[in-house]
Amino acid sequence: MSDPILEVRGVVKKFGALRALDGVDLEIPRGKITLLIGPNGSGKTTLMNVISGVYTPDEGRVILDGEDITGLMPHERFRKGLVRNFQIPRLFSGLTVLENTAFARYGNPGEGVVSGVLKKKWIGFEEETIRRSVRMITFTKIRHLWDKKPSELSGGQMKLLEVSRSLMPDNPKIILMDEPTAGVNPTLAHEIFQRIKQIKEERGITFLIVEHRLDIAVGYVDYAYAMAFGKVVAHGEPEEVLTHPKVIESYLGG
Amino acid sequence: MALLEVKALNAGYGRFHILFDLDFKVEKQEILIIVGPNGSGKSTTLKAIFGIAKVYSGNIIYNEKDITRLPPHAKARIGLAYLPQTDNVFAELTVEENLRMAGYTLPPALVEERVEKVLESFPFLKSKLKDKAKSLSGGQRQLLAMAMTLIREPDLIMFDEPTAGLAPIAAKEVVEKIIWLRDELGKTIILVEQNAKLGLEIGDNALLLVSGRIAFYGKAQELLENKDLGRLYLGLAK
Amino acid sequence: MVEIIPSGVFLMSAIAYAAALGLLSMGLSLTYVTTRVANFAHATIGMLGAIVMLFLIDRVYYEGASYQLFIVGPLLSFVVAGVFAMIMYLLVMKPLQDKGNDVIGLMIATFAIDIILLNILSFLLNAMTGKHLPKLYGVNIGPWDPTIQCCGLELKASNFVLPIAAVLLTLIFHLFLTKTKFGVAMRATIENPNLAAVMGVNTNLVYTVSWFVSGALAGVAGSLIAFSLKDTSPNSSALIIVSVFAGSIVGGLTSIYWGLVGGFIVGLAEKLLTSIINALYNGYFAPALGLPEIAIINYEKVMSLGLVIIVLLFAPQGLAGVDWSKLKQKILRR
Amino acid sequence: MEFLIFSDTWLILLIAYIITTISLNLEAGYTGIPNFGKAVFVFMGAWAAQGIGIRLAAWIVEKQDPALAQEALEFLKNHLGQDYPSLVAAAADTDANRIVANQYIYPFLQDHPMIVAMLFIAIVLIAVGLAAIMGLIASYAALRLREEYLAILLLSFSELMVMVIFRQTESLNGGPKGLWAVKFAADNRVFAIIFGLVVVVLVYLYAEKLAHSPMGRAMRAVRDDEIAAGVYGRDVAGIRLKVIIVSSIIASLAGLVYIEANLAAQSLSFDRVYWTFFPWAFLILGGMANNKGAVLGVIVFMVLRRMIDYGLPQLAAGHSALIQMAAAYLSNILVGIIILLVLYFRPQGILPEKPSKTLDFGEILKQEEA
Repeated sequence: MSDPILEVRGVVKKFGALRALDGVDLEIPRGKITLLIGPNGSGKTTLMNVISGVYTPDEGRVILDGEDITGLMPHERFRKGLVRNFQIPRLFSGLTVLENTAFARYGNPGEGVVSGVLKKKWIGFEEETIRRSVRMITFTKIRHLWDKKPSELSGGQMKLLEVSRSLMPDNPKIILMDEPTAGVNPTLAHEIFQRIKQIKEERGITFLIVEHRLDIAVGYVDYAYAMAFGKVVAHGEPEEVLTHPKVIESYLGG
Repeated sequence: MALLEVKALNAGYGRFHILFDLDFKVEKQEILIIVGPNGSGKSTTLKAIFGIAKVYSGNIIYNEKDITRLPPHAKARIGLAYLPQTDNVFAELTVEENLRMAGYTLPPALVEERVEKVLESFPFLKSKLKDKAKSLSGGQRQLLAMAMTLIREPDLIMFDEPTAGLAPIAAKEVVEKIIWLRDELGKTIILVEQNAKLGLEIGDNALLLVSGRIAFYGKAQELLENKDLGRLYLGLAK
Repeated sequence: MVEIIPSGVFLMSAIAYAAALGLLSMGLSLTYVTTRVANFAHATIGMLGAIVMLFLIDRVYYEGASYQLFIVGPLLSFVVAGVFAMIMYLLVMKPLQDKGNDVIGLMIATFAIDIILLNILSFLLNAMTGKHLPKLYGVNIGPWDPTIQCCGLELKASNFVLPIAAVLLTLIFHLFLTKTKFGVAMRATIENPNLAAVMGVNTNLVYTVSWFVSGALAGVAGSLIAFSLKDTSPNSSALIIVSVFAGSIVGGLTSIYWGLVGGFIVGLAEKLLTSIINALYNGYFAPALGLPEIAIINYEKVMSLGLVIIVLLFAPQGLAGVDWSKLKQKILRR
Repeated sequence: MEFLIFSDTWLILLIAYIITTISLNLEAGYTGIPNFGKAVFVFMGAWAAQGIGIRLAAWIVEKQDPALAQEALEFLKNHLGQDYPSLVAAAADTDANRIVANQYIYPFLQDHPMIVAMLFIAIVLIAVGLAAIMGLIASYAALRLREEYLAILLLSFSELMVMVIFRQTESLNGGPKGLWAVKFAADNRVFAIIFGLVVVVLVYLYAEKLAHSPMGRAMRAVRDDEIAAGVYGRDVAGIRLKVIIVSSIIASLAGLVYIEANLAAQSLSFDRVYWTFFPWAFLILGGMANNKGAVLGVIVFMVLRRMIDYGLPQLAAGHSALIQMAAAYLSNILVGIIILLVLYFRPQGILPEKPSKTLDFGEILKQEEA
């Protein structure tokens, strides 16, 4: 493939004797939505964690836009343009819905022990951030909950907040989404995918999405990867991958 | 009369509603296999029956008694057993200590007897009695967990993906033991299995869950022969 | 010529101190692995043992050194401190835990209990008059520690009894954990409380017992170490608690046996290592290099902190987290 | 009602505690760093005025007024029989320190207001610098350890620094007795109160502004989930480091206020009970991650304690010596019991945490609707 935005080369991640990732190679096409599927325990979430820097791989490299980011910390990867969200929402329990969303926009000049008290320095940026957050949670239909803490939300609403957050950063190159529509009703799930498609087209942002609700996702994605037992078993056009015998076999068992 | 009957079961964790209106029965001495894509609620079904997940509505009838609201340890006492997928043995304890722990509530003499009996069915454990459970392989651990369950001689055993992460040979051994439980010991079994083909081949009845709802319920053989199984299993069913 | 190798008597006292720390650290690790409480009151609970000794001397054994004291004292301390720790768990720690307090909240609570206990004890000792002793607060009970002739050395009885008590208690505790049904259940609960509960283990009882054992071990250590303290006032716990935590952290905080080892190592380091370094520095380096003399012997607590820092830097899980079989392989290959 | 008459000693302690508790709140309440070694950071401020400050003042006297210095040394020789090589050496010695400070340094400083002003600035800078260095050391551990390990490590660290190094090494801070600190005004208590009040106001305003800034939000985010904060681009280690250093600096000012009020205090007074456990107790009582709560916690606690300390002896007066003695110990016992009760009945404190609103969010919501 020519000019992928994200490459994963020969990544191995072991947990004790278990090889959760057993030599994974991926090339995520630039400006497209790529779907990543696979049965339970096939290593998808582990892969997400390796790409975003939460785990360090035992072997292999992660390359973002031609630059090797394998050794970088999660926050350094973010600053290179890599955004991710979490399968099980990791929300800030002390912050409200609006604050959780606002925090996701990086680069606030008021985030310093000195600059924090100089309101003039950050008020402009902050106001824009809050406005954007309001628009974002309006879109994800959790606006009425803006003043609530995560502990007061339902599972689906937490997921929507997680999605709102991941769409906040300014100019990401790629956004990794781990099951963005789990627990969300079908209508809203479609709307989320429509929005993702719209963002892709308008801003040229690449998406890599893990999703189990294939019936919903399949209509929006451009490319697909399938994993099983810590390895990539198929990749290509979505329909092609979903009907690939190896993929079906991996889901049904040998 | 069915040994276990689940009626209009709605369950989940806290506010996470996962299972919707499940209805099914398990007859004595049968294997019910539960299959379905990730996150479809297979494990939750077992946990709801055993009382670990939260039941919002519906009924669970066991031996003609409504046991919906019974706490887990009370269910264990009337003959139900549940084997979690992971952490189902004490890794830091020896095999012998694990077996004795399994009979913690039984009188000591009975424990001796049952341990003897179980060791005859799982002869490989005899040579490993003094080894810590963490030195066992994944398959051996599943078999140890199974042996521990048998110490209490339950009637209904629920397995949560016992073959997950096992090498094919080890998985085969575990499955053979499950068949043996039904055929030789007359146990009733509910098996959640990720390897659908393997599971459906040994199951009497099958339950296919998609997004917490029943997409198929009937003879396992029938589901195995279903041409659309692949699509169903990938969650593309409408 | 400066003595570098410490004398037999000093060596024995160092081993005794290390054994006491070992018992204390083991108990601290025990309540941590079972109930996730890092107990700041642990050393003060140990001082209950010292106070038991004080009372025994005042009421019963005032007349002179008695070997009986070294059997009755530790046994009584075992019960008194154990019961106190158990009550502390049932009355305070468990309710707080059930209310959902986190690790830090529980730590603060043990801090509070420490203050309460210290002040109650100080008050009682100040308020009460001894039967034979002129006062009870700030007494040095060293004179009641008989001297034993052994291997050509004049050893203090407490220095002799402490290591023996430590070995015995550890052995008994080990047998309890491996040979009795309840002991096995205790280990099972430490590893996986949910699974143990499913098997029918009353985990609350396990936790309560672990607090009793933890306090009891501390009581024995406190009762015997009391003879080497300048005075038996409860405030002496402040000098010990840092070393106890150091021992547990060196051991890894997650393993009872390694807690014992950690405490022992910290104890030896504080006494022996400081004395050796002191002798080396003031005997050789300082005169040779024209440096001023420094009473390094006063810095024994620096040694324990130093050990903690080294361990946390190189093995954050403590000695318990070190993969010894791998290490052995590595060493043997070379 | 005599117990409601609050002494200046009480007021100064209140001020120093408020400063310390606000500083602890920035770390523990907002950022989730369980600093159980607060005492050592407070101590740095005292040490700057004691062990370091008095030497600096003696050195200035020697440079500015050699005759006076000579006179002092001779006086010491005649009265103590000690021959000191310099006034600095004499000022740092436990035996001579009191005489040098009271008879020579204080009168000299009183005659030289400019020098006092410069000395004051220098000592504040030293306190801040020392605290920052300590903070840097502490943060090295804070970035790597789980909370309970960190708490234990910082506690040990603080105990050792205060107890061992500064108690046993006479040369550093005068050993068990402690050295007399530099005195900046004729009435050092009034000076300490004014200086303390200024610091309290500034520190409170700072902490409030910070809490309601994007930084405050980032601190809470780091506290709630450091992995998620890192994934959203925040340098978690950097944020913790900054907060620890700022808090350490603030805490050192509390120590400076306290030592200026008392002038002489042994290093041992900065122990884990009074300068670590008490600030934690205030914070838990008042409410974590709430600056108003932190201040309120100190005030409520200190008033209660005052009433106990004064009320109980009054109640006990006339009774047996035993009851009078019990009253003295009861104060600390009650403090412990209050903590336990708060943890049980109101773990969130009197004033629970509030959202860290940077702007009027409701207003923006309304505007966006339009």
